[in-house]
Amino acid sequence: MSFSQAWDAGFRALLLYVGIVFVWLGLIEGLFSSQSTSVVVMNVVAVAIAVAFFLRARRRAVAERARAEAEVRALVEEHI
Amino acid sequence: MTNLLRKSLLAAAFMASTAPAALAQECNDADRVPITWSTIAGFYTDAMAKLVSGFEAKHCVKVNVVNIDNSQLYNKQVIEMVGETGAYDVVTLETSEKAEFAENGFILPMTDYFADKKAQLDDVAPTLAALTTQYKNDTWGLPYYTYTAGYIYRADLFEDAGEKEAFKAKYGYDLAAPTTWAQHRDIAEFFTRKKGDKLKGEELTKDFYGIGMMAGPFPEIQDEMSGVLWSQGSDWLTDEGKVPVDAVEKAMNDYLALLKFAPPAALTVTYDGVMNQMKDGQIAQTYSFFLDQWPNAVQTETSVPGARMGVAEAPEKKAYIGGFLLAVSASSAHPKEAMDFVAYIGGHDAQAEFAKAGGTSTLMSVLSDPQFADPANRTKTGHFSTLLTIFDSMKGFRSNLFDTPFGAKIYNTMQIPLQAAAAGQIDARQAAEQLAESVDQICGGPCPIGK
Amino acid sequence: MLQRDSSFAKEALRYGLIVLVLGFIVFPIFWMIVTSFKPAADIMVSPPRFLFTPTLENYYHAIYDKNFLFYIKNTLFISVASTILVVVAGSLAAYSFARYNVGDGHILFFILSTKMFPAIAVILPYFLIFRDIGKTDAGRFLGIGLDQPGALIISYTMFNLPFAIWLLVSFFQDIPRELEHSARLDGLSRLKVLRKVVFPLAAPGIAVTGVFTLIFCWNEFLFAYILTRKAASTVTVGVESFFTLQGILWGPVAAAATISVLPMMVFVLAMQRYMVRGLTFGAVRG
Amino acid sequence: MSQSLSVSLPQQRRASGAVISDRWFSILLIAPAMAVILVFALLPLVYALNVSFRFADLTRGGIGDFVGLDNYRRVLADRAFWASVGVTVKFTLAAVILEMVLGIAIAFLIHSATKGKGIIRSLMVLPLATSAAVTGLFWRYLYDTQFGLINYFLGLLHLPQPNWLGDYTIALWSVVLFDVWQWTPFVALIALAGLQALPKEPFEAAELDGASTFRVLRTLTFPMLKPVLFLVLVLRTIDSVRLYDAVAVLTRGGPGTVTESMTFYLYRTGLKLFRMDYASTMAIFFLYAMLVASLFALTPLLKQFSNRASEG
Repeated sequence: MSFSQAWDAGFRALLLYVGIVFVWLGLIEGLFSSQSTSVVVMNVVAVAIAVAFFLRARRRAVAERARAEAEVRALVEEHI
Repeated sequence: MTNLLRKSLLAAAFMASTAPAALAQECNDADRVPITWSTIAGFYTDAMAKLVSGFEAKHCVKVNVVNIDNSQLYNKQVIEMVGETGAYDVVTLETSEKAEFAENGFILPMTDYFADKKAQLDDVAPTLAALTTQYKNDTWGLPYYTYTAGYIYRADLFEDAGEKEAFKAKYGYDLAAPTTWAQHRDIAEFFTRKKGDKLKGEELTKDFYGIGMMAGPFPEIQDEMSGVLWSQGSDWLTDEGKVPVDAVEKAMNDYLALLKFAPPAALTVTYDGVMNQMKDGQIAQTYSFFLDQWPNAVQTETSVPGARMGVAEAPEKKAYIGGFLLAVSASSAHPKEAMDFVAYIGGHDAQAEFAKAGGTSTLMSVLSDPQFADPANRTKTGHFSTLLTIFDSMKGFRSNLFDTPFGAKIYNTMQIPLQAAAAGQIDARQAAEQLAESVDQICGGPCPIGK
Repeated sequence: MLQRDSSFAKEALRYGLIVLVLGFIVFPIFWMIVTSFKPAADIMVSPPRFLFTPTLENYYHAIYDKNFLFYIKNTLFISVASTILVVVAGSLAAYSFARYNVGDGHILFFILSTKMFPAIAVILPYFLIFRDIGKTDAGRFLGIGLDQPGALIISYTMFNLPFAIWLLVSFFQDIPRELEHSARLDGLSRLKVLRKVVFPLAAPGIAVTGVFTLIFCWNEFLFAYILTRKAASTVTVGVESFFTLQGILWGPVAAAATISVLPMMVFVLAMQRYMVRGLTFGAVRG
Repeated sequence: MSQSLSVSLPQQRRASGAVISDRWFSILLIAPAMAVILVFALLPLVYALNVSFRFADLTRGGIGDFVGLDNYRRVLADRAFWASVGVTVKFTLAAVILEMVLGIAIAFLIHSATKGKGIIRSLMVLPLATSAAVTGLFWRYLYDTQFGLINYFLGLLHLPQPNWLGDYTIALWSVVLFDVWQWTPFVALIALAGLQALPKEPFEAAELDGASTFRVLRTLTFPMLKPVLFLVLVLRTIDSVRLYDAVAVLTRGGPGTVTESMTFYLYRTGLKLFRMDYASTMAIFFLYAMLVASLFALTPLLKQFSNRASEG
């Protein structure tokens, strides 16, 4: 995974995290009796989802890179 | 007010303003202490320039006047206060803003400054002084201009024999300046005519309306409604710091009943719009309206043939008491000079000069000065005697709106629900409830009232 | 495309529509200019007056009593300075993005996203920043502080850079690299290539960017209003000084507005021919 | 973001033995712009973020205690905030769609005009050169029910005379109309420039093939204009969402709050009530929404930029 891709995925993961916080505060928090519990659970959920998103992006990037390298290798071999 | 008392006041005021004259005999321009006064744009600019140079002649001070649009004055001043920039030495405050500036330490109390100038302080119309200069037992400056509300109407219509007769026939009492809100409504209804109908026996070439109102997106709608609310014995805030929903609803309903007789532009304009309608011969009377606009209103007599303007106390003898307070910023680098300036502008000489230019003075000695009662000065100061009556009728009046440090914020917000009701989007009850809710939000609960 | 089957009626219809559209576009400005020549008594009247004795009173009031040319002078200085800064800094950065792809698009995205933060939310921090800069020696020396032109110039530069860079990137991408390569092979340094080859070729784009920046600076109100008091006030703030306690002085406002709009109109009209090519933002390629 | 495999192209290009590498040169080029942007974009953002987690009534002691997420909770539960979001969305949709459709239509109208294109274009530029704060004032005058020209003409034609800015059902559309007046020429001019820049050959070929006008539009003109139209669309949308001047001068959010856009509400909260905590929190919501939207809207554009940049 290149730095550029990591940056991109990281930025999206951050937006995802913030988005989950907003949605949680607006819609879900009312279901909790204690605000502090809600905040803890919210953070756990948001971090988990954001990290999962990042990892998925990373796996994809790695796979894509491998595929591209394989293609290049194939091309190079063909030429030889 | 007796003649004797007036003379002694004059003498005291004169002494107060001439005392420092000797100090400024030798003053180089380079030595002048700079002070800045933030005030309303286009505010009797010529007269003010003269007053300022009068002050500079007596004090080794250079006064820099910054003109700001009235609707932006509040936030611009607050920003400079919050930033403690010291950019404005003398600030100009609306009645509802005084408590906030005083409570938060933006302006300096002038109680000590006036300790030996009591006569000058006592010359300020007491009703006005109570509302504009006093907060928590301190004096915070001097008002230099009042836009206290009254009632302005087309006297020529009220004196027309045909109209009088028709009115009497329809309502069973004589047509005259109204003393109750019910009469006021009748008059508004009576004078509302369509194009082609007759007014004063002449055919109208355009629609004519019974009343001009200021229900546009500006705070003036609450100034209009204040008189009605106060004449019910209520206020915008109870002593507990809550909005009295029932009373506001009632005042709102009265307002809506009148709005039927106002031109449609009432929903978009403020006082200048009403004055334009008056000068164009479209309306017969105002609601509770700022009397300082009298010199403006009188121009109707030249723009509408046969028109003659009348001014009276508002119905039920209650109306908005407004004045621009001059106060000294806490971040001022030269508070002493700034206070001298406040005392000078709010003092007798400057105020008399100001009144000659058409400004509405705040001093008893000026308002009651016989030269301003002279019919020759009617187009500029014809409303002074009415003002004296209003101050007299409302003696001892206080409003909690002017005594809460949240007054300015409430004042800047309350037009929203009121205007929504005026436009017909919500009803009077909803407006009152929304007002209560937003006031509660602004104060974070009941509003503190500092007496 | 449609010309081939145009009959006279069709052409008449077309010009009829064009006149209608132009009427709609021009009329409000026309009415503003008409108002500026009206005596006070002829403005707020119903029915509206189309015939009146023109007067220069309003211009006299605006220029002499209100010293409106002072605001024009301030605005001119601030707008031109900001525009130059924006065009120079923006062109350099845009060229870098276009040719070297610095930051792989992320920096460009970041730059664009700064335009998304509402101006009203940054105005108070700006006020505090410039207050503090103004207290330093450097601030005093450079004229960067509250009520000084530097504060507005920096603000406007900041607010226009993202837009400017965005527009310019596509123009620079349109310039064939081969030209630069051959210039480099001829022994010109990179900066010389920029000055002698790239910028002249991107001139229409730079012109359009400059025009938009200048218009924005000229017409900006909020920052001018908060960050200045008097000495550095611009025209949009100056117009407010006609909102008096006796009401809006429509005649003088119209005169002031006409004066303040005039330089922009003349400028835009002068640039108009030049702008046509630039207005496609390099986005249409044959 | 970049899909290209940046293999070893840079080395090849460093042919002419420069003092500094391409990489440093490119960084130096963006340095001046970045310096300004970093300081004056990040500082306010940091300030806003900080304040959004605190109590901050500027008139009462400035920035106060840490309050956690309370401001966010309060803004999310604030009906006035959501109402202002609704107003902004309504305004943006209406104004942008109208401006795009009318602008493109006008561009076609003018494009095939044979004479006077120069003067037409010159007149079209005029609204762009004026500030909303100033011309808005004259629109208020035109809209006035007692003195305005619009209702005067409607009256002559015996048409209904609406209370443009006072009737709560149409006030927002009156603001839209003003915006359309100011910005349609912008769209039209750009679309026109786009039309004029189109290459002639494909159209001549289509004509020879006898393709219908509609088919030419659909298969040739619009696809070729798409990039420039998309750019205009994005520009107009960003500007419309930040609607402030027009509202401030025409209606001040009234009647009631029917024309209170998000930025106007922000102004009222921040500069009238001086609740910087709520104002900053709302600004962050605003920024967030814009970032998410631009991630979708701008990614294609940026991808196009970086692809073209990394093409040899």
